[in-house]
Amino acid sequence: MMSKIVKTIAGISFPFITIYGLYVIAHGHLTPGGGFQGGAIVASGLILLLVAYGTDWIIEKIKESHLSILESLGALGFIGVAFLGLIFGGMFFTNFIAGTSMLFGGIPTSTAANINTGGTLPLMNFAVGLKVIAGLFAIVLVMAYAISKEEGE
Amino acid sequence: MNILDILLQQSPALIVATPLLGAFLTPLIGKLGYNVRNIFIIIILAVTAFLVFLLASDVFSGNIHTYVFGGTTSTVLSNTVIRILFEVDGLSIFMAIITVILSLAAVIYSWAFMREETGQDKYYTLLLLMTTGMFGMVLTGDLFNFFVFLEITSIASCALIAFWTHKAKAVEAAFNYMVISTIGALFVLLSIAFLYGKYDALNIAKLASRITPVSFSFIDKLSLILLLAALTMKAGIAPMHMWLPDAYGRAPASISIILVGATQASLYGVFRICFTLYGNVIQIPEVSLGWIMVILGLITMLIGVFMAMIQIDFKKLIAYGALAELGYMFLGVGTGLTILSNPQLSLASNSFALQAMKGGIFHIINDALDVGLLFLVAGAVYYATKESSLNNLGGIARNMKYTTVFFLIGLLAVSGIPPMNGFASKLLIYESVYQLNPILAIIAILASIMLLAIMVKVFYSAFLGPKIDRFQDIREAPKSMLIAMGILASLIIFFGLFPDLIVNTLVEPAVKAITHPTSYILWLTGGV
Amino acid sequence: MFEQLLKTFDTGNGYWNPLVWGFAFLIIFLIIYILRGRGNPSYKRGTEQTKVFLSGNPEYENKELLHVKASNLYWGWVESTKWVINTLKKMHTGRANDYILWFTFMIAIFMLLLGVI
Amino acid sequence: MIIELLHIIIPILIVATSLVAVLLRDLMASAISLAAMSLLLSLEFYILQAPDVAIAEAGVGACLTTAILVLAIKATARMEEES
Repeated sequence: MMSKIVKTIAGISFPFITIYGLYVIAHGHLTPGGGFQGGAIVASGLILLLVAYGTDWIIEKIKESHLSILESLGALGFIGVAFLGLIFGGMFFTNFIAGTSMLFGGIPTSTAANINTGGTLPLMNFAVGLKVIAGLFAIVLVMAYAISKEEGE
Repeated sequence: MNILDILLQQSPALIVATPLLGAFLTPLIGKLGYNVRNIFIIIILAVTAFLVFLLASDVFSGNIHTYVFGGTTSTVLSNTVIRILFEVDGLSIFMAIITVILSLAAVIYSWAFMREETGQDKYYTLLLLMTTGMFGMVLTGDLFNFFVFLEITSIASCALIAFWTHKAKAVEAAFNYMVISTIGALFVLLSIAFLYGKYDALNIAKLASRITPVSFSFIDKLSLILLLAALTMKAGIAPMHMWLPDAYGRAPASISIILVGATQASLYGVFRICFTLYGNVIQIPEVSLGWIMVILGLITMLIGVFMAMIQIDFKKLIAYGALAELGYMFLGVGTGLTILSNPQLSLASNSFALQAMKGGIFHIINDALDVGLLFLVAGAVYYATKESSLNNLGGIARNMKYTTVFFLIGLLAVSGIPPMNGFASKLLIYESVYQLNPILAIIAILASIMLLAIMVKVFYSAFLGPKIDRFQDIREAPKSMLIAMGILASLIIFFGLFPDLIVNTLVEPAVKAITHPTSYILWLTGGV
Repeated sequence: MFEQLLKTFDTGNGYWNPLVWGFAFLIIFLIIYILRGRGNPSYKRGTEQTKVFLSGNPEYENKELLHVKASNLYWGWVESTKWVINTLKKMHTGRANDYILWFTFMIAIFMLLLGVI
Repeated sequence: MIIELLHIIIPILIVATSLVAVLLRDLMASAISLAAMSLLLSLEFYILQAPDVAIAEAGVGACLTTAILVLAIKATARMEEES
């Protein structure tokens, strides 16, 4: 448990960190960064909350088992998109959306950074982002929980 | 186009993707119950096995199967390879067959062996991830991709070695394994960076075609050294083997057997680098690594048997035995490399070089089966008696009849006694190595005799002897464990009785694949 | 198919066929059986003949003590190769630092052999 | 000009912070020094025109690793005991 100053600052900066991380994930196919980097940033924000508000407070809000399900879903999304490429495009990992009229169907050009491009890449970035957020946060959460339990005994 | 053709065309990707999908589905399926999850995992691996054998039937008919990830377009654009490629030749598929046999046996074995444990969802997820990594390592045609899969295998196996976290020694072994695999992988990455910087390619075939005697320089030597040192450390070749007995001995038995496959995948990396990546420059005197391999093999063998002699921990003893077995593979393949890289010798004595290579490669699969069986037996004994020290065991043959028979089969196989499979490959190695230098063959035979003595010691002290009160009412291992051991034992006997069939169908394509690197290289550029 | 299975395994200099081996075993068993049949028939179960003989000492009550423990097996061998085994034991320190030291050592050896330094 | 200067200063600072991390006997201070090193390293990646790696290094190296190290140190003693 930290002082009130730390709590307030953490509370104020948390939304900004999260928004920035989500921005990095969503623009992964256009700008530097992507699923992993953005996920790490979002997880950093969550860990800031964990450090500021204490483990018990976080444990009430979110369970480790939920996180591991989220992590599985992220990984499944990634491999699922790859399998969809096999079904629709003929080869594993084929970018079957690019060049069609579907969401994200456009092809990125060098002049305009249109987010509605990239085919399956944004989808894979989302999946990786979800997995990284859940995975990295789960690691720290489990560690913090184990340590706080040890101290309690 | 019927479904089999499509499956065959897609099989290299599916072999890697199916266990990966299974790994990520396991935590979700695990909510449905114990039996559902285990059946699901066995089905996943059975599908993978089917795909492996489908691909094998194609590769063994003489093709090199390539697979382009992400598209059907031509991959060679203005002399640069784009996209990730899987390139499957005889040796790759040979290793994939070993992997699939070992992982199937391990999963069937785990059904009963791991029944009491907690955290099984994670156990199976990691197990499947490790299998994925091993498949990726052996099937990939891209050097960087090889590194990625090497890391996947290392991380998953590190977590699995420490699976029994309440045992301090298991955690210590896992920590040591983590240290050496991180450093090894970093050196692999460094040398890949060197090669990429110089030749501007990551594809193994493309790199191999660019590494020629003309272009060969300091950087190539340096990256060869780093790759070789890192991969031999990961393969557990002496004197960088110290992590291996700890890791094998402290992990759960079902993991030890897959670890055997993981070290062999690193061994595959060594062979791939010496024979294919540097295949064009094999006759430059400084690169002829044959004698280094032979001597390392001998050292590994001797250290393995001497250290096994004084072990009293059941699994650690077998781990040292496995180390000695690794030496035989290095000896056989090293002999082949020595002769192939010698321009004066290669014409006259090519046939016995090929025999030595056959022996070395054949011994890979034999070692996987023999050592795997012994580890499973050790696990079964531990499961029944909760005792791992040989000093406290005795007389368990009275209660565990099938396990004893399986141990006897493993004993004979590992020490190269006919009619088990170990005999066939060791015979090939002895005879061809004798042509190179008789002393090598003598040392190899001596090491084999010592292995027999060591295994007899285990058999005597653990299985024979008078009844011990504490083990009065131990029971035979559960059915699933017996089935897993039975699969390996029957394969051992089958390989031993019909070695000619196995050598002709399985081993010869693998040997052809690495002794003719040009076919691997030319396939990519469309020259074949 | 069946012929393929029973083909002789040719290793360049020698050959091996499980059938030959089985045949040899059969003959050996026959010889053993004949020799056994010519043995002394005075062997009787449950008499002094089948008792364990421990240099004249009485047999242990506790059967467990009759079993030679694993660390006592091959005592002579271990004793006579002590110098090798002790050196090897000293090598296996079990510390990650030493493992990496060996790794660097091997890199140095490779560098020497390949002529880098 | 400034970039060249940064190319000289930042590596020196990286080496200095890692040396501090090794030499300090207070584990917590050591961990914070490592975090500083990661931050500087990500800056160096950025001026070497690898923004992708820089973001990853800043997120994982400077934040997550430090958090994990701090949590681990919390469970042990801060100073190495003289034995």
